[in-house]
Parts: sequence; C-alpha cells; structure tokens
Amino acid sequence: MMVKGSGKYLPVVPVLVAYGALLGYGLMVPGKWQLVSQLAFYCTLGQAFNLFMGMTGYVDFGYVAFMGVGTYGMAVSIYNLTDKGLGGWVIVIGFALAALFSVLLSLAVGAVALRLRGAYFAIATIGVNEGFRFLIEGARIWNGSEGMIFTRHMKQALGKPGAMAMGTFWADVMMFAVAILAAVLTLVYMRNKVGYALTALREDEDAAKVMGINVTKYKIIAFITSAALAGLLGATAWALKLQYVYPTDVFEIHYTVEAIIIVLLGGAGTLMGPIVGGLIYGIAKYFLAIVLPGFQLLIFAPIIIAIIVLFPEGTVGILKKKLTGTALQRYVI
Amino acid sequence: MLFEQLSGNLIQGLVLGMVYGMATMGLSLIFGVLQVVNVGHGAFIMVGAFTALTMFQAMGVPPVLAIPMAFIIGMSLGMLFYYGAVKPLVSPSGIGIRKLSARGKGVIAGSVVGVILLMWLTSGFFKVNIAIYLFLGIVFLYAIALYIYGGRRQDKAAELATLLVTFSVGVILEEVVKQLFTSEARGYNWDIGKIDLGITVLPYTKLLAAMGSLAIAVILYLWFNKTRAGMAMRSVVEDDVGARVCGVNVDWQYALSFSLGIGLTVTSGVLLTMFIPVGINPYMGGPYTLKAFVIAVLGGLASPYGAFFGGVVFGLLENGSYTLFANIPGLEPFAMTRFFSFVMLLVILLIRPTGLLKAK
Amino acid sequence: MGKRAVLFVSVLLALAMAAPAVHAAGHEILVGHPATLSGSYAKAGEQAVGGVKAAVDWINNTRGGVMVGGEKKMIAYKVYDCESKKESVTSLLERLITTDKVHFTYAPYSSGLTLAGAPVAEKYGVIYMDHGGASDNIFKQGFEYIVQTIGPGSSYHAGTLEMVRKIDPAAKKVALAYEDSEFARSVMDGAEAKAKELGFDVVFKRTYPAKVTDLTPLLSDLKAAGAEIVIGGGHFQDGQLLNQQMADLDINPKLLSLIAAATLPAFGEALGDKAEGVMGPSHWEYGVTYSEAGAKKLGITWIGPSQDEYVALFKKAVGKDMLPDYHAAEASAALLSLVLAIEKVDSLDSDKVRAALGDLTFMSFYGGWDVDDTGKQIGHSMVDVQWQKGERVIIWPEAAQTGAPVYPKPKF
Amino acid sequence: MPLLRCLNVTKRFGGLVAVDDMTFDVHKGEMLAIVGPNGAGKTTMFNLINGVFPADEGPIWFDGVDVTRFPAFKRAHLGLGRTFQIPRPFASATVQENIAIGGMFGAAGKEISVDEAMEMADQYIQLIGLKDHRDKPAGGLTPIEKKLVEIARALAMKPKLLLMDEAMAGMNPKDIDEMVAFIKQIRETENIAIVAMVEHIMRAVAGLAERVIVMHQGALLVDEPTREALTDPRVIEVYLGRPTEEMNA
Repeated sequence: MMVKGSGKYLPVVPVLVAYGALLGYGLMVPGKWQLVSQLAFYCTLGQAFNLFMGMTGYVDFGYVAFMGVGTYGMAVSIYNLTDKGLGGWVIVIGFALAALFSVLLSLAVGAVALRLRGAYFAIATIGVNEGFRFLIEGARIWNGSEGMIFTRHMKQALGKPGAMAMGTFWADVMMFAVAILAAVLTLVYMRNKVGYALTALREDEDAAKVMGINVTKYKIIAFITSAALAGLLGATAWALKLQYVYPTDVFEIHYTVEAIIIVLLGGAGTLMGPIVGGLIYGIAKYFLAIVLPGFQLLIFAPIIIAIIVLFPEGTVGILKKKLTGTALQRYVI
Repeated sequence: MLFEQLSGNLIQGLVLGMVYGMATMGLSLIFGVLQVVNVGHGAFIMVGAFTALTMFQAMGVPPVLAIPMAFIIGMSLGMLFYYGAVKPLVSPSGIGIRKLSARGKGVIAGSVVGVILLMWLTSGFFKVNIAIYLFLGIVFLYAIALYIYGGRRQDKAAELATLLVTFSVGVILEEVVKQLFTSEARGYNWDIGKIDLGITVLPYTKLLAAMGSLAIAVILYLWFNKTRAGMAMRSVVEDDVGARVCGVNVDWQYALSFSLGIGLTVTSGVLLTMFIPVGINPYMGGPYTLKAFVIAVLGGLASPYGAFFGGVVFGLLENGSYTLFANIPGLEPFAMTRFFSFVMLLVILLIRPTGLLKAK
Repeated sequence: MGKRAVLFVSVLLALAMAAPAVHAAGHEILVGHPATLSGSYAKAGEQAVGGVKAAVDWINNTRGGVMVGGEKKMIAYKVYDCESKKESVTSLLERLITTDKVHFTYAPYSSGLTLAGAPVAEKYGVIYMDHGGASDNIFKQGFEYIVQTIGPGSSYHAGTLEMVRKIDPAAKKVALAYEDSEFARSVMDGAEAKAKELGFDVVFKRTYPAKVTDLTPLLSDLKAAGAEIVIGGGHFQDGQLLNQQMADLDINPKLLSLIAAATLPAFGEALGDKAEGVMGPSHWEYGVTYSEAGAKKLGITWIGPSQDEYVALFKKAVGKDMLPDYHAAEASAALLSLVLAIEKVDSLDSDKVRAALGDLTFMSFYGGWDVDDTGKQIGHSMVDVQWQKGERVIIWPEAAQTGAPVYPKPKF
Repeated sequence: MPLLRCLNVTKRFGGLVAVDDMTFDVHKGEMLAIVGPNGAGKTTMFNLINGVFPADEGPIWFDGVDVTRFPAFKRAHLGLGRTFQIPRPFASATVQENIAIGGMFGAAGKEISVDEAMEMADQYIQLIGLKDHRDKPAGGLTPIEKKLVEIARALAMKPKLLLMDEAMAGMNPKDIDEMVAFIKQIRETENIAIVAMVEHIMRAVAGLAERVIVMHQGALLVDEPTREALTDPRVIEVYLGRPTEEMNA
C-alpha cells in the first residue's frame, strides 16, 4: 500500500468518528456523561500509553507516575495560586506545570531507564514510581501524605457554578481534547520518520542502530511525548475533575496495568487499538460492576488471560489482517 | 545509643533479609529460566501464608511442618498455571492440537453443553453465587479453546503478554482466596519464646524462619550443583540453545523450573508468616512483589542465590538506613527508607545490572 | 473499516443504553450506593453494604416503611461495586441518579472516594451520605449535599488520653506512631494537641507508610524513647502488625491504643493472647449501651433496632456468621437519619431533606447523631474498647462502661 | 587515504581475544572478502567496523574520519552499510517500509523525506525482484527473500562501503551463482566498496572478490589478491579437512 500525501492521514477519520460518537452520545443522552467520561479516560490512557509502549515495545510499568505528577502540577497551581487573584488563569498555569513536571520526570527517568531493556526497564520504572511516592511522603513535599483537597480553591477561582461545571463537564471535554491530541500525535509520528524509526527499534534495536537510526533520540521523543500526555491526562481527569490528590491515590500501579490491558485488548502499536481496547475494557467493567458487584475481578482476570493467549494481536490487529487488500485498509492502522 | 540502635536494627535486618531473600528466589529462578517476570509473585506468597494459617488453625500443625505442604501446593499451582497460561506464550511448540476430528468436535461440543447444563441444574442446589459459576464456565471454555488452538509463541509482544498474564494469575488467586476466606485480615498465634540480645529482642519464630530460609537456599544450591536434574535446569539458565543441543528437554525444564519457582514462593509465604504471623489477607502480596523486584535486581535478577544474597543486603540497608534518616529532622524516616531502597534499585540497574555478586 | 468501527462502537453503546434500568415505582424510596465491594477497601465495603441492608430490613419489615405523602413507602437499596476506583465512582453514581433514579445516595468508603463522587452528587443536587470519609477537609470545600455520619478524625484519641489522666495522674511519656495517611495524621495531630493540653510529654512522634510489612526499626526507636503510653495505628493490617511486633520486641507500655484495628473482632482472633489489654477508640461497638430508655431520659428521639436485633439483622443481611463493626453501624445510622428527616419534611426532595438533616438530632443503637451546617458530624461520641480475656469490653467513657479498664495493661 | 583503515584493532571479551591486532585497508569501490573458519573473529571484526561495540585498541578510520568512538548510527550516516548473517529485517514492517527505512536514515537520510524514501524503495524492490511482496510484512518472507530485502535496505542507505555478513550461507549452488551475479551488478551500478565475510564457500570468493583477507584465531593470516590467497599453503592449512572441491573451485 502506498501512503502518500494527504491520504497518509486518512486513518484519523475513524478516530475522530469514534471520539465524536462517544462525545455525541454523552451530550445527547442525558445522564450518561460520567460513563462517557470514564470510557474516554480509558481510551485516553491507552492512547497516551500506546504512543510509547506500543510503538517502541518498551513496557513502562511506572507510567502512572507521569499522571501523578501531572495531577500534582495542576493541584499545586490551584492550591497555591488561587488567592493571588489570577482567576481562571490558575488552570492555564496548572496545565503548563502539569506538562512541565511530567516532562522533567520523564527526562530524569529516561536518562536512567532508557539505557535498559526488557524486564530491567520495566522494573526500573516501577522503582521510579514507588520511589517518587515515598519521596513525597517521606520528605513531606506538596503536603506529603495529606495531599491537597482544592474544591474550595476552585470555587474561589471559577465561582461556584464554574467549579461545578468544571468537575462534571469541562474537565471531561478537556480530556477528550487530550485523547484526540494523543491520537493525532500517534498518527503524525507513524507517518513520519519518528514512526519508522520506532518500528525499526521495536523490531530489532541493534539492526536499527546499524541502519543509521539514533535509537536513543527517537526513544526519548516518544517517551517524553507519552509522558507529557499522561501529565495532561492527570491534570484533567484527576485534578480538574476530582479536585483532590493523595499520593497513594495517584501513584497507584493498577492504572499502569489497566493501560497495558487496554493497549493489548485493542492491539499494541495500532492507532485505533487503544480506543477499541478502552471501550471494551470500560464497558465490560461498568456492566460487571452493575450486574455482579464484588465479582468482576474474578470474572475479568481469566478473560484477560484468554484474550492474551488466544488473540495476541488484539482486536485491531486482527481487523487489520482481515482488511488487508480491501478498500478499507487505508483507514485502519 | 545510636550505635546500639543501629546494631539492633542490623540484626533484625539480617534475620528479615534472609526471609526476604528466600521469598525472592522463586522470582529469580523463573526469570532466569523463562525470562518471565512473575508480576503475580506476591499472590503466591499470600497462598503460602494462608496454607500456614489454615494448617495451624484447623489442624494445629506448627508452621514449620506446613512447609512441605506449601511446597506441594506451590508446585501444583505452578504446573497448572504454566500449562494453562504461560507455556502458550513462551514455548515454541505451543500446546494446541489445532486439528480436530469430527468425533473430537462432537465430544467437545457435548461436554460444553453437558457442563453448562450441569452448572445450571446445580446452581440452585449449592446456593453459590452465579458469578462463581460464570468464573468456572470461563475457565472451562478457555481450557477447551487452549486445547484446540493452543496459542502460539509471540515473539515481540511476549514480554508484555507474560507480564499481563502473570498479573492476571495473581488476581485470580486473590479473588479465589477472597471467596474462600473473605477479605478479613487474619493471624495465628504461635509463641515459642524469645531471646533477649540486650540491644534487641528476637522471638524464636523469627530465628526459625531465618534458619529455614537459609536451609532451603542451601538445599537449592546443592540440588543445582550436585544432582543431574539440577544441572539440567542450570544448563537452561545459562544457555537455552546449548542445552537443547545437549539433549536437555527444554520444554520440560521450563515447566519444572516454573513450578519449582512457584513452589519456593509459596513456601516462602509460610516462612514470612513465621516472621509476621498477622495481617494475612487475600491482598497482602502487593508490597512483597515490589520488594521482591528490588531484591531480585540486587541479586542480578536471574540468579536464585543472588536473590538470597540480595535479600540479606536489602534487609540490612532498609533497617540500617532507618537510623540514619531518623536523625535528619523534617523527614519521615520510614518512608525515606523505602525511597532509599528504590534509589538503590535504580543505581544498581545503572551501574551493575548483573547484580551485586556477579561482575560481568 | 470506518463503517465497521462505527458499527462496533454503536453496538457497544447500544448495549450500554439497553442495560436493565430500574425505574422508580413511586411506592419505593430508592437509595443508591457505589460501594467498595472489591479492591483496597473491600472489607469496609462489605460491612457497609451489610449495614445498609440490615437497616433497610428493619425499616421495611419492623417499622413498616417510611411515612411520606400520606403513604407508607418501602426503601429499596441499589448497590454497585466501584472496585475502590475513582473513575468508577463517578460513572456509577451518575447511573444511580439518572438511570435508576434513586432519591438518595451513599458515598463509597474512604475520604478520597467520597471526594471523587462529590461533584456529581452536587451537580444533580442529591443527598450524599458520607459513611466512611472521616477527613475534616471534606467539609471545608463548600459542598452542600454531603452529610457525615462517621465522626471526624481529630477527636479519636481524646477519650483515651482523658482516661489515662484520670486513672494514672503520674503517667507522663506518650508515644505517637501512626500510619502516614491524611486520616491517621489528623488523628495524630488531634491526639498530640490533647496530650499537651492534659500535660503529657510527647516523647516520640513518627509515621509509617501505608501497606507496611515490617515495623521493627520504628519500634526499636520507640522502645528507646521509653514511652508509658503508646497510641497510634491507621488501618487494620498495620494495627495488627504494630501489636505483634511490639510483643516481639518486648515493648511493654502501660497502655496501647490503636485506631481502626483493635476494636474489630478479627483483631483478637488474629493476635490471640497478645491482644490482651490492647485498646482502641471506636465509633460504635457491640456492647455499647445506647437504648431507647436512655434516649427518653435525655429527651432525644430514638429510632432503630436494639443492639441485639441489629446484630441479628446484619448476620441475615450478609448471610454469614459475621459481627457488624463500626463501618456497618455508621452506614445503618445514616439510613436511619434519612428516615427521620424524610418524615419530618414529608418529602423526598433532596433540598428539603438536607435542611431537615441539618436540624436533626437523634439517637440509635449507634449512639448520638447531629451534624453542623457543613454536614460534618458533631453529635457522635466515641467509646474506648479494651480486649479483656478474649472479649471486647467497653471501658470508657464511664457512662458507657461494660467493665473496668485494666491498667496498666498486662505484659506481652 | 583509503576508504577504510583499521590499525592494530583489538577486541577482548574477558580473557578471550576475539580480534587480535588487525591492520588492513579497504579502498574505494574495492571488492574484498574476509575469510576464516567459524570463530575466527570475522563477525566481531564487522561489529567493530560498524560500531555495534567499540574497539579496545587501535583507531578505525572511515572516509577520512576517526570513527573509533562513534556509535553505530553515526557511522551509518558516514556511509557504512551492513547486512547480517541471519537476516534481520523489521518483521512487522512491509518490504517497502523496510527498504525505505534504510533510505530515510542512511547516509543521505537527512535530505530524504518519507515519501521520497518510499519511492526509492520501489526502485530497489524492482532490483531485487520482489514486486509481488511489496506490501507484505517482511517477517513472513522466505530466508532468501529476507536476505534480498536486507541487501536492498542496506543499499537504500546509499553506503560507500557495504559489509555483507555471510551473504551466501545456507544457499544452494544455483542461488549462490545468482547472488554473486547480483552483488556484482549492484557493485557496478552503485559504485560502492563491498567487504563480504565468508566462512568457506570459495566458489563465491573466487567469483567475487579481488582481494582476500584470511583471519585465523582473531588475527590476520593472509592479505593478498584472490588468486594467490586461494593457493596459499597457510590458507590451505587453516582449512585442512574442508572439502577440496570447494577450495579449488
């Protein structure tokens, strides 16, 4: 298949259709917005995680740390700057801080961990996540374990209705923006040298080096992008939406595992995969919680094993194979 | 005063470290042979803890004697999960039969229908939550699908897949134990006295746990180095392909070492409860998994004895560093010891990824 | 595949819409709860759900329902599992409010998850009963629909210290060893202030991280401080661990009081004779002596089952031979408060009921109940429980005593 | 200055000296074969030249630059191409993408856009005759097809020097002849120097190389024109026990 010119970016169509449908569903059907928000959270988580993990094959087990510092970035801004008379600007500053914190952390982590491969990389990143949490608690940074609760500050900055609309609507809309940004960046990377370099290093890092690919550079590009997106996701989905932060809550390793599950369900390294995986995961979880409260993990765990063992390419991976040679092929990557 | 506290902490750290070390040997063995990081490690420790608890409470068996039982349970669980979940991902041969005769299809379809009918008929009788039946049904269908299709080795995604599969295995264990024992934190009370060393006090149970750990490490060492079976397994650790060429049945070695690793881990659960006999609950494993990762890296990740040694170093550093941090104002020393251990992890990975023992 | 993706997504969404929804029948009062039935807070969630079910049982079958609009209405309880995850709390809570059309909601266990659901409850203007979020900070955020039944953390250890002051005026050295969490820290700060007020010396004050597996270095440090009174704790497991390892290290203070852990039946089961003499503050305990007669004497409204009836109802509700603990009692008392408030305003409207809750003062088997303007619980006092010969005995306050305190506690 | 100059290059692994004091030159457009039995240190020599790992001793000069401490990708940018003994195409990428990756990151990579690289890849697909496989993932090809893709990928890098690691191992004589013809052809059309590493297939050596370097136990044994090398008694001694039919081919 020849991908050239504007046709290169056609796969963005199904992405926009999917997010648009989800958004439209939430806007049109009353009382489903939070479900839509939860599904969008999983899609975004998958999308941001996939950008690094899916494209490079490196499993960052401490990924949630970037979401954590992103949440803190927003929280620090709102918590400390609200009474400085900045009004709504605290949120803009918060986004800047969220991106900054996550990028800084990703640089620090990348300098250490990206020298490692495979299981060593995974364990090193777990170490960063846990270590960072204990540093916050042990050195009492950002209020230590007491965290920050800042609904009050939000109300001061945005007014009461504003703060409420932020928590129950606008934060989710911003999360959609992060999701689409992540998807678009993924596609742009895929269609440019970055993507080809990442494909090469995922398949065979040594051969990629010999081909003239500066693997460290491209790994770091993907790592930082993915971390910054995680920071923005934390700032929207956790800080702006829930308006509190506890270290044990945001450095919770289960979110990394969820991200891995979503990416694998959908298909690692594909563009649509995280969306499909996020929807399957979110909807399954939602209904199990309703139909069989208290048993969903018991049901879910063997299903995950079955899917990974029996369908390793993920939903979109299988779909891609099925569509090879058809007219729809160029929409699915 | 400071010195006394430090040396007291170091003694405690040494004893605890031996138990930690033993609790990590299984993880290292499995990684060494199969290159699989067992993310569900802690759940297997939990199974061992429940084994010790149940045998002590129901039968009055002292925990030391629960060790063989725990080992057997662990080996069986290991075999079960190896063939059920891990092998399709790591073994080139897979396990499916792929082609089914018409008769085979009939038998399988019949048994699926039969089992579903049986479950439907009995669900009222046993008064079990429908979710348990759903769980069993999924496992049953999965087993059949595995028998037919068998999965296949995934070259690129294998690492990720094994991480997720071992994690899910851990979740299944936790949830099953939760159904059997509820999520209550339990404990048992086995008091056989203690020895006062002046600077610190050691209960005999702790000493016994440490000695037991050491003994198991020594037995494992002897088994690896003095027996045929052990040497065959070691050959797989050192050179997968070479071992194959020399006539070692690598597939079987994979299965054996996976279940041996799980057996050791479950056993270590018993020893850990001898050290800390309380707080036994389905979700207790998480912190031990994280500790085991650090310890395994200290020991070089792929070497069981390295792991034992790493455990001792970890115990000493974690307990010893407390005294240091306690003297810096403004810090919470306990959280800082944890921070310190993860910093240590990163430093080791950076400057000496082969572990403290091996210089390669 | 564009079409297929659209098809796929729309099928999934159709599924989401088609899920069975229970509509308010008009004759029932619907109460919804995104409970923590699995995940980190599974144990507290199980207790709370059992507690609500027990209270529903009593209200519907013993009391005969709730009188509203000239009609006796039954209470129906709808529970989902939020898996102790914040994302699920918001979506399940919204589903309860919009799809199941519940009249009132419960918060999940823990301060964090209570906060996670708060914006949604506020948006829809539905009462949000806080039965497990003890953080004082929740009530400084300007939420209007949160009503707390659990007592705030800062007063947990006040009674304990008062008791020591009374029994042993010579006791001086107090050690504080709490879990590093917002809740435990507020208990610790409250205890520290109280100790200073009563003239104690705080000789040791440290925290330990959540999910700790070994406390030896901290306890060695504590031992060296030579404290007579040791108070601390955080959750259940670390409380067990603290007690066990103090015994291991032969640390024998005159008093050991642990929050959250020592008052639960499983604590004594797990520790055996090492729990002897250990005590803890509790919101409610099996054996407290609140009764209808006592309430009458004080001139306070009484509602609910007697204690023994309650325990029987709870066992029936969970279907196991399990004793209710304070998590269950709080959840039950929250429902009882709703019943009184509904009848008072003769309406199911959240705003009216919320106003009535603000004015409400009553007593039940759980004890007193009264909230301030922000919804914070101020009417509930705690009791101190001590393990004596394998039983839990209420030793403080003196008015509620079921036995005399054993002080100093026996050596390990 | 020759295109490649290795001066006293040495590499040790622990106590083992894998490459021992190798000194040789490769000139522009030259066709050189490095020959030696298994374990002679040929692959290590290749890895040192293109920077998979650094040499312990001795400078390596390439195209007038001291590249001894350069990482592999920088050497590739200077014009060093490489194929592997067991072909290592990027399995999930298509044949076209594989070759294009060579183009967009190779010596001329900076000026080549993704689209241009894709077009360039089509030319090379034509050259290696795999038109039907253009959009198939490279992982599914036969070993010989993979080898061809790998050569095309290396050529797309526009190298000045191409290192070919056992280009003909495991092939039958007919395929070897075709491969030899193919390599000759590309050498003429692309005008590049080729260093081919060969274990013992002398048929290929004789047909291809102008000069032969024989390595033995990590050290240089012989460096002379092909004719002489094939009859050199030292070489015959190293290969004692090898089929003479191949030796004399």
